[in-house]
Amino acid sequence: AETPAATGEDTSSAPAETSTETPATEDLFKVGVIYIGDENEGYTAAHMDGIKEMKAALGLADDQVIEKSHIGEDETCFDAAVDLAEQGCDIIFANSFGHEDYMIQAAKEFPDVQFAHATGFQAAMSGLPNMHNYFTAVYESRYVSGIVAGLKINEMITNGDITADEAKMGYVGAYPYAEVVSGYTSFFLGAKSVCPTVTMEVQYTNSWADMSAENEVATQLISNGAVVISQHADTTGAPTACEEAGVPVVGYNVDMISVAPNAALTSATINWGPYYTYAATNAMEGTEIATDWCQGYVDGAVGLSPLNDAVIAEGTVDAVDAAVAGIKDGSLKVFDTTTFTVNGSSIEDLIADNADFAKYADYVSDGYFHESELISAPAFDLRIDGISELN
Amino acid sequence: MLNDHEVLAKEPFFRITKRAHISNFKSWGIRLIAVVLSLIVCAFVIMAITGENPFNVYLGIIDGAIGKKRRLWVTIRETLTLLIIAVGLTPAFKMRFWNIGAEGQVLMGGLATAAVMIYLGPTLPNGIVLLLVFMASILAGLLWGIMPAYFKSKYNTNETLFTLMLNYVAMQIVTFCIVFWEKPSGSNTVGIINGANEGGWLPKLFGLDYGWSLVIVLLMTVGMYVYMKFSKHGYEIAVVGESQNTARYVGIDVKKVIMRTMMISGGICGLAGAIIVSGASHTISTSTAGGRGFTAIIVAWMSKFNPFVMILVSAFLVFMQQGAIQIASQFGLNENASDIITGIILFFLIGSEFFITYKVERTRAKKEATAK
Amino acid sequence: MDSEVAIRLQNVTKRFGDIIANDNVNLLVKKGEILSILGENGSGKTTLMNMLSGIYFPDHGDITVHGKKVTIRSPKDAFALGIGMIHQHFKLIDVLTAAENIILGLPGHERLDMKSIVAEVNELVAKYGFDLDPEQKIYDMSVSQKQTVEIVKVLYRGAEILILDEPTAVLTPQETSKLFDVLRNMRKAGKSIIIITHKLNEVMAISDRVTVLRKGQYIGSIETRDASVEVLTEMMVGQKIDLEIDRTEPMPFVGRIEVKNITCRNRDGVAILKDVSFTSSAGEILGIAGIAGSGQKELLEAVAGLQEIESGEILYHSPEGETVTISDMKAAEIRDLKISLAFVPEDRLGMGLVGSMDLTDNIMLRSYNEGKHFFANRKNPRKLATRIVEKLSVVTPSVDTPVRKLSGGNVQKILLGREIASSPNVLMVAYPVRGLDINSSYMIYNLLGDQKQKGASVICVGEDLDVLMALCDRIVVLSGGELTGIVDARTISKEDIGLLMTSSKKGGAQHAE
Amino acid sequence: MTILLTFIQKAIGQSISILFGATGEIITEKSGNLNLGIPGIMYMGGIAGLMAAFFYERAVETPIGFIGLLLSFAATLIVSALGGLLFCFLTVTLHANQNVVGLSLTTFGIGFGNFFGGSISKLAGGVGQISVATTASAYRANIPVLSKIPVIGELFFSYGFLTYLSIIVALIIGRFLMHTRKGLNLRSVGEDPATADAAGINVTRYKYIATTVGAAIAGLGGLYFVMEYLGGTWTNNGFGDRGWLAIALVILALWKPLNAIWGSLLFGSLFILYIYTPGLTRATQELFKMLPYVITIVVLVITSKREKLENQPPSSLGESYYREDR
Ligand SMILES: Nc1ncnc2c1ncn2[C@@H]1O[C@H](COP(=O)(O)OP(=O)(O)OP(=O)(O)O)[C@@H](O)[C@H]1O
Ligand SMILES: Nc1ncnc2c1ncn2[C@@H]1O[C@H](COP(=O)(O)OP(=O)(O)OP(=O)(O)O)[C@@H](O)[C@H]1O
Ligand SMILES: [Mg+2]
Ligand SMILES: [Mg+2]
Repeated sequence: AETPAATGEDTSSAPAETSTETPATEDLFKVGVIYIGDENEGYTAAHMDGIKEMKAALGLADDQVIEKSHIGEDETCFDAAVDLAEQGCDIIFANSFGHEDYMIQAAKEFPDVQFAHATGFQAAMSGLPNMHNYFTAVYESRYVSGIVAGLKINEMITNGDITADEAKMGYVGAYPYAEVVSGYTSFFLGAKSVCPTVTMEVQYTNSWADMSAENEVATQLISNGAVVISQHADTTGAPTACEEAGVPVVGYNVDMISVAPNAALTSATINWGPYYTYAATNAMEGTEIATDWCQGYVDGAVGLSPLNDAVIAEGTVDAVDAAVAGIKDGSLKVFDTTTFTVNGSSIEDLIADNADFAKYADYVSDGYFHESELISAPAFDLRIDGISELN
Repeated sequence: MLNDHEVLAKEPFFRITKRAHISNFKSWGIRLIAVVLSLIVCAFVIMAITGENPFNVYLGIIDGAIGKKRRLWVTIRETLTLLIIAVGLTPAFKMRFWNIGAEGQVLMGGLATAAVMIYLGPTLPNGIVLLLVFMASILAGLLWGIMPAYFKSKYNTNETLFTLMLNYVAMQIVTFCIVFWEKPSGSNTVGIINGANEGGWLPKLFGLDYGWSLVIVLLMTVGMYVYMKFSKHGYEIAVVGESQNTARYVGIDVKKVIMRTMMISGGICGLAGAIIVSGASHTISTSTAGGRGFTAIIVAWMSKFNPFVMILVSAFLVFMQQGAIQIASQFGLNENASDIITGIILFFLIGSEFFITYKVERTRAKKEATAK
Repeated sequence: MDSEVAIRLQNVTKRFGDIIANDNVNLLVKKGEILSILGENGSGKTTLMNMLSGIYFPDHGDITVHGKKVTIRSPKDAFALGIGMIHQHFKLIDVLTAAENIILGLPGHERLDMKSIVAEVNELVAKYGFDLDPEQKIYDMSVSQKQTVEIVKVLYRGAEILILDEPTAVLTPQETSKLFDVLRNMRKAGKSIIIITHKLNEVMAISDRVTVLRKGQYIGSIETRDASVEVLTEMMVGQKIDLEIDRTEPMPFVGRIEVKNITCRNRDGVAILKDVSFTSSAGEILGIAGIAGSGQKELLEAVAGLQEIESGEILYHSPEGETVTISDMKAAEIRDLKISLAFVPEDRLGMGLVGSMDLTDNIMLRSYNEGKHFFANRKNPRKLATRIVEKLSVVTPSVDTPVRKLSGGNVQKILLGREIASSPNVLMVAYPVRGLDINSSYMIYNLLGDQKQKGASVICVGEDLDVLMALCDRIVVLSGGELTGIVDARTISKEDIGLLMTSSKKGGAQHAE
Repeated sequence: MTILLTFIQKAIGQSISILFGATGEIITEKSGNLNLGIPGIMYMGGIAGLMAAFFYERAVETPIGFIGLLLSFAATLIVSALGGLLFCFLTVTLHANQNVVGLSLTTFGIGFGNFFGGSISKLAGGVGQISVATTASAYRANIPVLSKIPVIGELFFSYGFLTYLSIIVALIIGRFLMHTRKGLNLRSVGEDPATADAAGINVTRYKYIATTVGAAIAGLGGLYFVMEYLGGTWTNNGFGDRGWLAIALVILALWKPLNAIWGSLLFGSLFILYIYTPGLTRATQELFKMLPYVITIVVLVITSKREKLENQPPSSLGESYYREDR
């Protein structure tokens, strides 16, 4: 779909330039990474850990990995990608959704360099052999963290702190985006698998990282009656609010025990190391990299941060182990279509009867929703019963 | 009352007097000394926080800013963007209208550009789209400039606060629009607009990616210099800025001048939004202006509102920023550290102006010499 | 002998860049005397006094106070030495009350007890017979009230040595004589007083001795009783000069500006002009007299299109015989009509000129908008500026110097030169010689006379009745915004004008048309 | 009822930082110094307090909250005062342009905060691991008995001491400015330094002290945010644009600390109103977030129609003073 003239010109001139400008280090294998944030921001920090793991696994020297942080989702991403390519990088990663268009631009200009983009969805569509997408099945660990939350609620019910009808959770979401919807639904389903009466309210902050807004939204959800909070937003804002209010919280990306010692249960985490190791190895050896890559517990790409013994309910450890084992051996499907309904109907019925839901037909089979299997980016954006979005 | 003998005892060590004149050679020499001193101080800071050899860090900054052809062009592109905003701010500040709303004006210009690109870019011929882009962006920035100007001229409403608040309003409007423009839904990302047909993109000029930006911004810079220095408007702006009373006395319509000037100032800042969106990023987000509206104030003031000096000052600041990206990546020196370094260099440069305007003399020595 | 000396300055020098403001100046002030310092504009009087009051620090030279060598680094040091100064330009904070201004910077109970402070001030005010409300805000005050605050401020501090830099420039004769009474009282109390003034009659009236400066240098001192106006001018200027205003006969009465029953209000809604009517004639100088704040400023501004008029109208009868109602017009429209109305406002740098702009750009203020060109033409204004500098012998390094840097007399010459350059049919001037030295003043009088002879209708607001009576043909007297009389300047007595200036009713006013 | 209560409590929580900033800037501006570096100084103050508490809690085995509190409080005051001192040195002593210095100081200060925030975060074991729980709980400790009273207690007595301090400081500064000699002198310095100077007031000293004290007060706004609001953690840029809002509030409050109290409350509540307003969509919510700014503009326009001289900025604001200048 791209204008052939423009791309043709670019691709013909670029390699000549690169080869003349970086002759000395040409033969050295190099990895370039583009981060939206830096080590002080949970999401990017997780990616940096993954890169470190890859570097160790491949035995790369310091100057073989070039990282650029604070790269915005605009032309600076293109500048960064091109600069990394010109520095002789063989594979370039970028970690933020908005980087994708610029990565594709750069991929066209440097066909010999591999470009891999996290959370994106256009690699397959772009038709570029050197453009790849990757993500992790973090919904799996969210589901397991949901179990931790559900058991905690059960404990509250048994202790008589709340009635079964008051089992309401609150969820601090960033945007009403498939990645978030998929995440909170799996969290909810996990909780519901142990506490059937549970309901959940979701409020969006409209920002990936806004500490104050996350704090305020969590507080609001709590005063609205939420007895457990979870989040899909990148700061410690919600846990700090929960710590103050004394409400258990499930975090994201970052171990929250130090900021919320009396409230944090655990956090759903992503381990990007497996992918980075996989992609870099293939790039080094010149073998094919999957256009879409998305793995979970099986590859060790997702998990939970340490459980907070001071807060979790009894039996949590065992329940977590059992669930993880089930996910690994395939006996437990997170988006099992028998466990949820949409507007009172099962998703299968809706796909059959309602034209609006026909688009999900490709995803639903064998009794579950095949999340992240067609493309790596999350696709589950159904609003299921029991969860209400406040905004 | 102090007693007399206390008064007798005191004798100042230094005396500060205003210089009558100073040669260019001397004044640039003083600035150079300031830069060198600041680099020495920064060297200690760098060593303290990283243990790196500061020379390597300085080389890294140079390499990052101009080390490669492409890096040089990025530096030029960013300089142009900062420059045009500073140029836009010039008439407002000359008029003593404290327009700290460039950020919002740029953002509104960018937003208008994005809107034209999204709604008309795919259908109309590119020439027409670009024309509309320029008109819309200028109009949007102008609107953001004229609002505080209107209330300033009518009710003497404080423009500092007004323009500052409009920055945030612009930010919210952009967020609001993104809800409708984002792709895919819920992602809060507009992505590259018209990536396929490049509708509304500034094309290359003389084979240069940023050729048009270069031409437009330099034209604006020269134009602003001429406008301020030689036009009747420029003269009126200066008079209004110095004394509204005098302006009224000679029959200048002060309200009209305030409004007109802020239309120009806001319009140019809006155009800067088009230069960013249509000329480089091809997307819109709340960080499209990226703080340049504030940095440009530093540029304008440090240049004493001379558009040609602004080229130098904005190039310097961008040079440091681009260099910072490189040293962050090369030495793992967090980019925030570069803000500290830039801050230190700025403090020295700002401080050095004192020694250009004033002379410091030791009094003691002088006294003894004259004592008989 | 030495114990009688309050202040002695020896070989004091002060430079500003290339300018030597004071060059090895010597000065002596005795206890219990009033010393006048006399000199042309820019001769260094203010600079010298500022070194006593701690504003400037001398480059070299010695200052001795009561026999002790001292270093005065700041006004605080000066206060400690009992030196208080009333500056040429008021040093008052507009948004504060008189009492607050008076206690500024003074030690005392940290908690402000305004009640007792006001009482103290009132006591002082009563003692010297001032008229002052300590709780009035400065911005609500007339210039003479502000002057009073300045004086009370210094008295409140208990200064032993009082410096007054042109205190009478803005005062009416009545106010001046009241001030002089106060100064004599203070002299009686043993205080030393230095007074700077350009008005030689005042020098003669108040001082015991006179010290003269010329071009930054000390020329000499003379006992006042041995001095005369002629002697002093010669010391000051370096040559004999003619101090006569040669007044020509006015042209036959031809109405030019006709003011009909105008009433104006200020921002607070107080009527500042009440039903004022008069007609100015071509070829005459029409004086406007009145105590400060009687509506003179508003009257001129109303004619110039700068003041909202509530009722009444102002007509302009052109030499060609047309009549235009200019009271409906804005300043710009009046300018566009080529009525050729020139106006020299009271506030020279705040209204008539732009201080930071150079001579050329200031000359351009009137004419920049001529022609349809987008660009401003600086060639002609530059030529004109050069011509004005030459013709009026303006002291300036060049036409590229900011006017702020010029001395008061030179600033006024530039302003007047510009306004006259357009050969106006109507020339309005407010306090044209305020703060100017005697030489400059007479030059200005002659310029006004020239305009009159060219057939311009000159309207001149002034405070010095002697000058008004010598310069003008007729005098309009205002009192509290009302017109109390239009008199023939050649026949009226000073006392009669004084009466009209303070009378509140129109009754009995003489009209001379 | 509980929701309304939470809303009010959180609105107060949002307002305190801004109030500290505004009070600090008011006393600064009253000296004629327009310190646009306040946003940066508030970052510096915040991180300094956090670092002091962090290193203290790391250094001792069983940290005592009160000592952590004292140390961090002192660190904040010192570092933010140094920021003010730097501003003064450049603008007062070296006569540099206040706009340029202020904006540069803001760049510097935010960089400073984020840099050291990142650094101690690394020491703490990574992102989100900074925690000074002991010190923070000392900051969060509320009035023992009174806070337990239903509603009234929660509404008035459930805050840490910085909340009360912010109001007390605003009241004291307000009284200081209007009812003391030094306050009078300070105001005159801001109105017309030449006049103040001629009256024997040490203009330089007043400017230095007011600006430095103002910066220290503003720094407490950063400390409040880090300690009481966040409970002793840090996120880069987490403080956001509160410093700019503080500067805005100064103008809105007509340079009167008392007005700043209710003004900051207005800001604070409008700031989070969207979260508590039901039925908003994501798009309309974004429009709602405009409220604090739009209402500020409206209030500004309405109040500016009454052109009282006392309500104008200090006349010499933003200008440097050199005694021998004309
Ligand atoms: N602040 C200043 N900076 C630079 N030069 C100054 C300053 N003040 C005075 N001068 C210079 O000093 C000289 C004397 O000025 P001064 O004000 O003392 O004159 P003056 O005798 O008081 O004049 P006038 O009668 O007009 O008040 C002037 O020529 C001027 O050039
Ligand atoms: N900032 C300055 N720089 C250089 N010269 C100055 C400056 N200010 C004043 N002068 C000089 O001071 C002299 C007059 O001083 P000053 O300003 O006291 O006169 P003035 O007060 O304006 O006159 P007057 O009070 O009689 O109307 C002029 O010759 C002028 O050149
Ligand atoms: Mg003088
Ligand atoms: Mg003078």
